[in-house]
Amino acid sequence: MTDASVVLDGTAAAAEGIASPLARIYGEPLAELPHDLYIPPDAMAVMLDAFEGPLDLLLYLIRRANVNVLDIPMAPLTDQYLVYVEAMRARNLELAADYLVMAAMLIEIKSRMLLPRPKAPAGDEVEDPRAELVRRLVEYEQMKRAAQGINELPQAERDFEWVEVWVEKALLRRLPEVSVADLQDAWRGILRQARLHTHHLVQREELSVREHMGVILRRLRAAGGFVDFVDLFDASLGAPVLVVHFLALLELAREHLLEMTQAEAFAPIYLRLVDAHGSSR
Amino acid sequence: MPTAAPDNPASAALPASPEELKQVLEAVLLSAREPLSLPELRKVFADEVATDVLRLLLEELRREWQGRPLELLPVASGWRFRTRAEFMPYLERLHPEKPPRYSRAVLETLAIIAYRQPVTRGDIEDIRGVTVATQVIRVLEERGWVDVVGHRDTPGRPALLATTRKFLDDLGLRSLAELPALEQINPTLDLSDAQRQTPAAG
Amino acid sequence: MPTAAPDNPASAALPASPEELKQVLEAVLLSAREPLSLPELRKVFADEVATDVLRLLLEELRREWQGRPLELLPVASGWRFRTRAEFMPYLERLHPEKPPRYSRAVLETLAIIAYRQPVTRGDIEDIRGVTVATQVIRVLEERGWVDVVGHRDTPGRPALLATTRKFLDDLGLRSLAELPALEQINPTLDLSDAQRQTPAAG
Repeated sequence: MTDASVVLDGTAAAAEGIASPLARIYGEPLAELPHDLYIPPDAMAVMLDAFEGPLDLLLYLIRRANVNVLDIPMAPLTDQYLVYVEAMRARNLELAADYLVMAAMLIEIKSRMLLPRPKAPAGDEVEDPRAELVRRLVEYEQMKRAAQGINELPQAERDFEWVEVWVEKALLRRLPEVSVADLQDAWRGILRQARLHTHHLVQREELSVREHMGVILRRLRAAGGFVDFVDLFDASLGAPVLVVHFLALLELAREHLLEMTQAEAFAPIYLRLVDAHGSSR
Repeated sequence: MPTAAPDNPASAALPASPEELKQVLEAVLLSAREPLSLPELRKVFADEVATDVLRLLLEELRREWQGRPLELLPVASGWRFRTRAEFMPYLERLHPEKPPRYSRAVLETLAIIAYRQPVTRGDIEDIRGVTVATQVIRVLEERGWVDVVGHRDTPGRPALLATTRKFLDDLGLRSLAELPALEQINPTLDLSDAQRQTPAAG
Repeated sequence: MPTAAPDNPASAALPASPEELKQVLEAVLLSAREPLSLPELRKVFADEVATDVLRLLLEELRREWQGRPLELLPVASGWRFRTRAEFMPYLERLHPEKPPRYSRAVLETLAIIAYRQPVTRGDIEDIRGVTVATQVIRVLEERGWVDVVGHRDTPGRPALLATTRKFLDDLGLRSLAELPALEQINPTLDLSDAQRQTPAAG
């Protein structure tokens, strides 16, 4: 392929003021500039600014001319590229060094294409001077499209919101847990501090009695502070419970927490809360 | 732009049916970080739905969510969904916080009431050797572990405190007799053990 | 415990029926601040529900929410509810500030990191053919989509960048394998297609 046989578009020729035909595309002469080639000066500035770099610009030029990326016509491509770069410079766009580096690379490839190819040792393929450029263009284009693909995925905050319903922590009242061992530890602490080891040992039986003391007091309160002695005992609970219950009753009387009264012998015995009695005073 | 949703919020058509309006309300309320006021909710529909209609729809939505894991509530600054209380323990498992502990004063007071009941506050103070703050006893009463079972017939008629059925239930005891007998506690505690019981533990 | 709301997490009973299990899942997933993984969800049930059962229930829940304003979906770090895209225009009315829309530079950098990770800034510059502004990478780091996973053992020890789990979550992906497949680049494209690719469209 000769460079002259394929022209990317008419811009290069137009810029260089070359006479008709304006351009040839795959050998066909092009008499007029295609409509899409006229770019108003302001739009040109915006457009040049929109390129993401020299590879992006090159891809644009190649794709627009519909040429094979694997067989790039280097001369027209280089010429056009330089026209765009010159336009950028003319419009005082801040021209990244990257564009100039690419320009140098294009010119180098173009000149290598013009030189006779060095003879390759038998059987070896000579590498095309454009190979590296093509590899980069293809990879960049792939990534450019991948970026579009990613942008099309539904994206948090842009296309949807995560759901996070309000949780009112105060609704959960966390209460301390207490184990029997905690109570035992607490009691040990009391003992150590007060040095009451010998005085405050409580017997297992006594504890049952103390529980029943509470039961009887609650019962009396519920009944308005006054209860018939026999109503206090439920025979179905068995003798051991009845005994403990009775001991609790005696203990309450001894501690002056209740009074037992009997009007006469064999008359019903009544139990009365001392504080109920007190309050009636 | 290839997204399904229109780019411009202004282009969101007003939903036609009450069902669609409710769906939008649901989406907005479920994803809001803050309660949404009625004016804010009107904004969602470009002010084209009357406040009365919104209020009606919100009440309907609220009823529809009854029996479900969230509840829709009107609060001071607007409407918001909230996770129902009964699901809190499950949420809690995801981010367990250190369980709170009762102070040493509370634990010792509870131990004295448990082992020496019925006792007055004065009895507890005698045993502990320090004044017992009202707060300490209130904590135990509010927990439902301790209540007043009577009054001692002494000057001031002090209240007699005892442990309750709930106390036994919560500690997994059938009766007070199942509390560890105190005679099993070695009165001559060795030093290392005593140190473990220092106030730092309280 | 007689209270409606158990006092302590330990006392939350294991729900008996699949319906109750799903209610708990719903409550937990709707109120979670991030996607919940299967091990986390198992923790919610004190590890007493098998992973297979959970997976089944999650799929059921997902189906039950079809046609409603939210969707339940599995992403990289677990399961989470999100609003459906069609409701976004309404949500946007409440938040007039524009959601992030990224420049081509940011998107191309993101694509290169996503598809070629781990890469250095130099690698990205080689592929794009331009210098990559620090700002571009910072935008991605601040969004939590990209972070430094190491350093290449070459002069200057450049940072190696990779995408994060949040990147996958925010794009509704379970793994990098779910990213759109890279297109095979046709050597020649027809002109109409080429025009669609002009920078003016970007």
